[in-house]
Amino acid sequence: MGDLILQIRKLTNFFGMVCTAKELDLDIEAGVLTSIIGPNGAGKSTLINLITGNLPVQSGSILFKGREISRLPIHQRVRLGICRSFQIVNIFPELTVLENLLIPTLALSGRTRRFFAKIEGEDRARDQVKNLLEKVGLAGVKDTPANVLSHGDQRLLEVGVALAVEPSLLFLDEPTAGMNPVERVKVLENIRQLSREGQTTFVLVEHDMDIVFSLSERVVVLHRGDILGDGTPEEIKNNVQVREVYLGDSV
Amino acid sequence: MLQSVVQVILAGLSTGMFIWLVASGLTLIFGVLGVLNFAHGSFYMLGAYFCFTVLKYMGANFWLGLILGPLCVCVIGFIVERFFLRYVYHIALPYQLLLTFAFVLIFDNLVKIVWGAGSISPPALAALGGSVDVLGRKFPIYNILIIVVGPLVALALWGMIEKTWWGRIIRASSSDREMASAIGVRVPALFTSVFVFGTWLGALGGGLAVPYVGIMTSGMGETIIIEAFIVAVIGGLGSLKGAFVGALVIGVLTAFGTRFFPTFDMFLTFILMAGILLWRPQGLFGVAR
Amino acid sequence: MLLEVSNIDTYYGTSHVLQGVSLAVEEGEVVALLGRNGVGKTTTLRSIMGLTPPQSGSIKLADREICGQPAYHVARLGVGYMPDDLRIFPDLTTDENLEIARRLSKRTGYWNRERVIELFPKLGDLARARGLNLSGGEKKMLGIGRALMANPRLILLDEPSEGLAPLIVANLIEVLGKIHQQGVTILLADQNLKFCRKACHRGYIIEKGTIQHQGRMEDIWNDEAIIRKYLVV
Amino acid sequence: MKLKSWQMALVVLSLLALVGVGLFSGRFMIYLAMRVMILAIFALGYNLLLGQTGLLSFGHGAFYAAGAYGLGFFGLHLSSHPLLGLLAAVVLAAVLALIIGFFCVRHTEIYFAMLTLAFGMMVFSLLWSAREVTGGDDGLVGIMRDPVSFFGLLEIPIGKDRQYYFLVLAVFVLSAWAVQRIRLSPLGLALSGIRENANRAEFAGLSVKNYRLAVFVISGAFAGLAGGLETLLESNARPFMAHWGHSAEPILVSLLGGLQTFAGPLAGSVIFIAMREMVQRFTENWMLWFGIVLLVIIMGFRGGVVGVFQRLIGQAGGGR
Amino acid sequence: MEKMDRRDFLKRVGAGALVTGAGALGSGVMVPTGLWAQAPKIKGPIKVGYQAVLSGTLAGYGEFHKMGAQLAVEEINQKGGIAGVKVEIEFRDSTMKPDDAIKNARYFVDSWGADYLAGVDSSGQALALAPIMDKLDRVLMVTHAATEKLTEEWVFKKGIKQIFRMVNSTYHDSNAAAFIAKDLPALKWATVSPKYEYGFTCWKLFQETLKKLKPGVSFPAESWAPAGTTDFRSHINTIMDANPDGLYSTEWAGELITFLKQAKQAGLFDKVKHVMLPVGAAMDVLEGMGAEMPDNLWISGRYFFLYPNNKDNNDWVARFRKRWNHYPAYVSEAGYSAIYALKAAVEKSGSKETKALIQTLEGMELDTPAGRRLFRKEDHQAMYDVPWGKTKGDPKYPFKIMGESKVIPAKSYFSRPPFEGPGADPPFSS
Repeated sequence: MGDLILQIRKLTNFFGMVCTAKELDLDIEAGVLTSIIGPNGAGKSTLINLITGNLPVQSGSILFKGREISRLPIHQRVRLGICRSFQIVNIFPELTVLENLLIPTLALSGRTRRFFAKIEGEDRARDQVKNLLEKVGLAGVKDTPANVLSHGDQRLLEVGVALAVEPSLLFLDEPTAGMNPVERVKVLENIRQLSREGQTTFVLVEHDMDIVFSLSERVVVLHRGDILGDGTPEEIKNNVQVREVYLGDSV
Repeated sequence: MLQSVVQVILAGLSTGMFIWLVASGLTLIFGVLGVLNFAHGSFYMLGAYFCFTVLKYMGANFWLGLILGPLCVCVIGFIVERFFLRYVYHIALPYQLLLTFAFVLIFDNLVKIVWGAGSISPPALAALGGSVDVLGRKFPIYNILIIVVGPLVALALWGMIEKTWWGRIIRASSSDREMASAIGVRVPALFTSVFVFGTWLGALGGGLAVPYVGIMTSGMGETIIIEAFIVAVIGGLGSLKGAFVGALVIGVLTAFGTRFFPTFDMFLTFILMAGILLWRPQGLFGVAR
Repeated sequence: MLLEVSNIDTYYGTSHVLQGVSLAVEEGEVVALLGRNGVGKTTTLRSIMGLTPPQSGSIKLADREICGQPAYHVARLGVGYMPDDLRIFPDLTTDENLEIARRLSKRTGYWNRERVIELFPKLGDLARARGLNLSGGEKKMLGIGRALMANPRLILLDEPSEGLAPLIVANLIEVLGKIHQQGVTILLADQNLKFCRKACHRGYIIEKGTIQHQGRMEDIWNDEAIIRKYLVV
Repeated sequence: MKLKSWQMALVVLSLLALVGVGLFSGRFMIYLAMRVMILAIFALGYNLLLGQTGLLSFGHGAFYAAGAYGLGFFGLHLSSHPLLGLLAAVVLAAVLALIIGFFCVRHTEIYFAMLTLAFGMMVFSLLWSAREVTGGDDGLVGIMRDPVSFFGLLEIPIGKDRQYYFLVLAVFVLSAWAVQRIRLSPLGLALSGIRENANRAEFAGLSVKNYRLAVFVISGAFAGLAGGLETLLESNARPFMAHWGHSAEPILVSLLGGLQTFAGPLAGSVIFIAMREMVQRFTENWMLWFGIVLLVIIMGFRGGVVGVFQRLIGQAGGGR
Repeated sequence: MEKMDRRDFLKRVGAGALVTGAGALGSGVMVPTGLWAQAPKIKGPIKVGYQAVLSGTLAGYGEFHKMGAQLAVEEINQKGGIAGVKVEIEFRDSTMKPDDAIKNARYFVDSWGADYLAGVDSSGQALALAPIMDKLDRVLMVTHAATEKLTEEWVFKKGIKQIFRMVNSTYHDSNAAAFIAKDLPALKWATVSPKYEYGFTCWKLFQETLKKLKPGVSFPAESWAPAGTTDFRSHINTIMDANPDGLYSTEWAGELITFLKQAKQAGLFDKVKHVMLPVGAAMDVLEGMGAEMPDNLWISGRYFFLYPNNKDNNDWVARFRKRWNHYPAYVSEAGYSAIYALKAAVEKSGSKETKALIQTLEGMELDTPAGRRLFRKEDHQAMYDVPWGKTKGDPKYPFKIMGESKVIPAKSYFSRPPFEGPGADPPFSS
């Protein structure tokens, strides 16, 4: 605990059109389940996009385990151990659940380069996927094409695909949006469990405050590209500024 | 040398303006409907044949033929859009290309059946058949007409898009179909009208082509559509300004290539196309999609 | 009842976004749809507009069924719409953005270019600026103005206060008041409770695709439990 | 993916039919069957790019031509051993695909299509213009089919069409098998992933660009193989092979048969050649009728013939 | 390789002529006679597979092919067929593509059961067909493709005996043109020609021959137009910049019309006084240009309907016009004669077997509308004379015709092959 897995320094140009550019510094500690909250347009998604490589970094630096990654292409960041799930369902729609999970698993071990092997023969990857299926609770639908899953299952799969690359740092962008309560509990249990195992550091972006406060060890509040509050859930709950942000500026 | 260069430039300009006339409709249709209409060359061909037919059988003069001929083609354009193309907007690009390609086959053969297989070579226009002296060499009046008509069409299109009511709706719908419908634009009907208008432009190009090329044949649309495609791509698909500039570039480049690098003139066009696409994938004036 | 939404279910792909949403807006009311991000506010407005047609349920505009009608039809019946991302036509100037909305609707009435500019004097200075060159705030004014140009009976505003500086929000409340005085009914979706309290009569609170609560804005404002549960940290 | 019994039966039946054609059919049938198989090899390889990876190339004629001319040059100047010639065809096509692909794969969709079109037409105009080497529009003519010799120990003659048919059949079966293996390999899965969602594939740790390049080269190699086979069949190579009009053939064939299935390009090739042949027999305006049939297929059978067939089977068998 | 001197050759030709002459004795040309009616009965109909371009911009050529061949078949069948057997003909679209040409030929032979093949428009198609003709083993009577390589390399050198050519080759379009050009007061020659092998070859041969015939000539400019060119403005500029005395162009069909119209507008014919168009006498060009055709251009073709001005030809033109309401194009004549060549060969050999047909056709003389043709034994090229002349108006026709015709005997420019080595190239001084 306490190691800085991610250090963001003087990152600019990362939120929407409304505000002027500011510089942002933020550290993520390894093993600490962190949540990022904030109203619409606060720059949460943009921040994740910058860290994971979806958007090019204009200036500033991002150090991952001490290594500068802000210029690396997405797949190399993924291989270093940074991954994410998306706010809107972002899976391989026409492939089966199993195949959805096989792709990242095989890619991680470089076995997607094998063009003449049978996919049935990829035992190690299949075992890993089997574990993963159990973990996210999709074992029963493994041969179903992803686009006919229920929305909640698709969200589960989304998280599963992100987990499949065995990231050491994982950003989950509203992982429970559109889920029913049962699925929600399942996902949250998973996250809590995995976080405890300590191999993956989770960073959550959520609007459901119940989740945020029950799960997180640290909460960061973003507002217009700035850090408005940073602390334990209790500290944030009692932060007047934060409340203002959510209810609207002093009108 | 000066004489030669001036002549080459003039020749390039007239070639370019010609391609522009065809590429304008193609570009407009792509810009608004997002469809690459391979059959645009067929409308060009049909325009030529209908103009000629009006000319021949109705005893009308060239200008009247040029007005009535393309209107006939518009009816065909309407049928193509309303009953076929409309149903493939939402499906993948290859299917759209294939559908319009099927129309190319059909129209080429229908023309052959209706007008005969041989080339038809209408007599020269009495009024515009002459030439004027440019630096001691004759340059045809009709080509000057084309060099003038090209920018006029561009200007008219620009005016229509920028200044008219219809142009406003087109601009609004091409950038945001959904929002346009949310303020009351009947988008499907608008698309049909734009397609028909694009058809008219292509057919007009065909009508103007006959005195220029001298003949018409049942496959005449196929060469021009490729040139129009290249021009539209270089300029940026959907950008009328781009198509205009692209046509000028290709016209003048081809003329110079033919005159000064005769072995590789064909190669030059495609290397230019590849170069521009590598440098700016969206084309000179295109917007990345 | 000017607008009566009963029990609509709307899907995005497989995502069941609205699960039996019902709400009603009286002629002349200003009604807020409150809720955090991603709870279905935008989808509700889009469903009414006909942009994301519901799979089941009914939407009545002045007792006329409009559920499943194409958007242009709904627009021509007198519903103005401002989406959350505003979607100002980038190739059109400010004037053209306004003009296009007015001419497409066959409705006449109080609202015209002069009146809209009276409401937002800034738009007068920007008459010839293209949509893509406007700032966020300017776009917002234009978005509201464009919705008004059709002389609608009802306007749907998605996140009108989002991203606006406090002073401008205050101004917006004033503007909405003026619009309301001209007899336009307003349904808006927003997260800013303070803004809604001042701008609206009634409010619906939506959460996970269902209406959880409804009441007068003052009552909602005073119900700490509700606020804590649905709106704030 | 296990073959279902009816699929297995279909494969066995097709193979038997193909062997039967070679043994008992008339010469024209044999010839047509060879054209179908060569087109099918072209289309099967191409469909790895279009159907599997979702990239629309309008320049694969260039690789077909590279194979044809590669075999031609190799045969005329180095060795007339047919298998070595085919190897040369494949290698040249793959190298050309690597070079062209390097520039093209960074773009997608229509830009990719247009770039490949431009490069393909460059190859076409080079073949046309470099007359001294390529024979201009006459092409390379008179490439003969020498016997397939195994180190002088064993010689299999392929001079006659019926003999050559079995070489084509063998190459075709090998190619189809190889393509199917690739489709079902981890690489094939990764390619499907890139087609379905390139961004997600990137986040699954795949270098999308490199994988696109790889499949571009693979499909180019199959195009080259088909080009080499055709050159041996018709004993000539011509610039038109690199023309976009020829590049469009595998697209047409894949769409006719169905994009996302293995059998699609096969069925499409049969339909494309057989339908043309049949239409041509009853009318000289075959293009008109061909166009009308295309129209019907696009408007009515959007998943391609195989797709529709599968749906029927699926319904008959009660679901997927 | 068997060597043969000129005298030998002439002797054989003479012998062939005698035999054929005997066959035709006492009968009207082309009219079936009773002489072969007693010949052993040939089984079944005689099937002719004819391919020509029937789609695309050149589809008109295919139609003209068809008119000629169809007319011949109708005439023959009306009079009882060939040696009592009906002739069947099937047409296929060659699309100008070599692979389609091959497919058509294979279809005709292997599927439809053709006894005889004819047609073929482009050189590329002819060359693509050449290597498979011995396997298909049917006579292929080429009626349009002009490449000299077909007869020179494939028939003469490689011995593909199934190929015959009914019409003139590039030698006529180039060498004969040079023979005309040498007498013209022009020293500087330029060309605008098709950017493919046909155009390249003709220009090269024209230059070589003319240089030998008239050592002072120079060739200051050449410009090449790809197939499908609709705009010759830059090409015309190239020529005018070079300021030549003479222009030689092997443009043909629609592109020639376009070129002529645009060149006229640009005043090219005011500056360049001597213009030679080896395929300018094609009917589609003459009719297409109509009154706009400039006067005094040298034109020729594979056949021109006013030559030879004898009863046979004039009757044929009349029959053709009656049947089709068209003047016959050169491909019509070639198509027509190709069928009559088959008739003559079958009737003479009494068989429709390819081997017999080849033997009979080799060295055969045949009276055709274009005049008497001799199929040279060595390269299977039909030798016949085609006139050159200058365009001029004639009130009898709505288009310009060839006036002041000048005939260069075919054998004077057509000698290579079989005569290789020194002296085989024109000028072929005897």
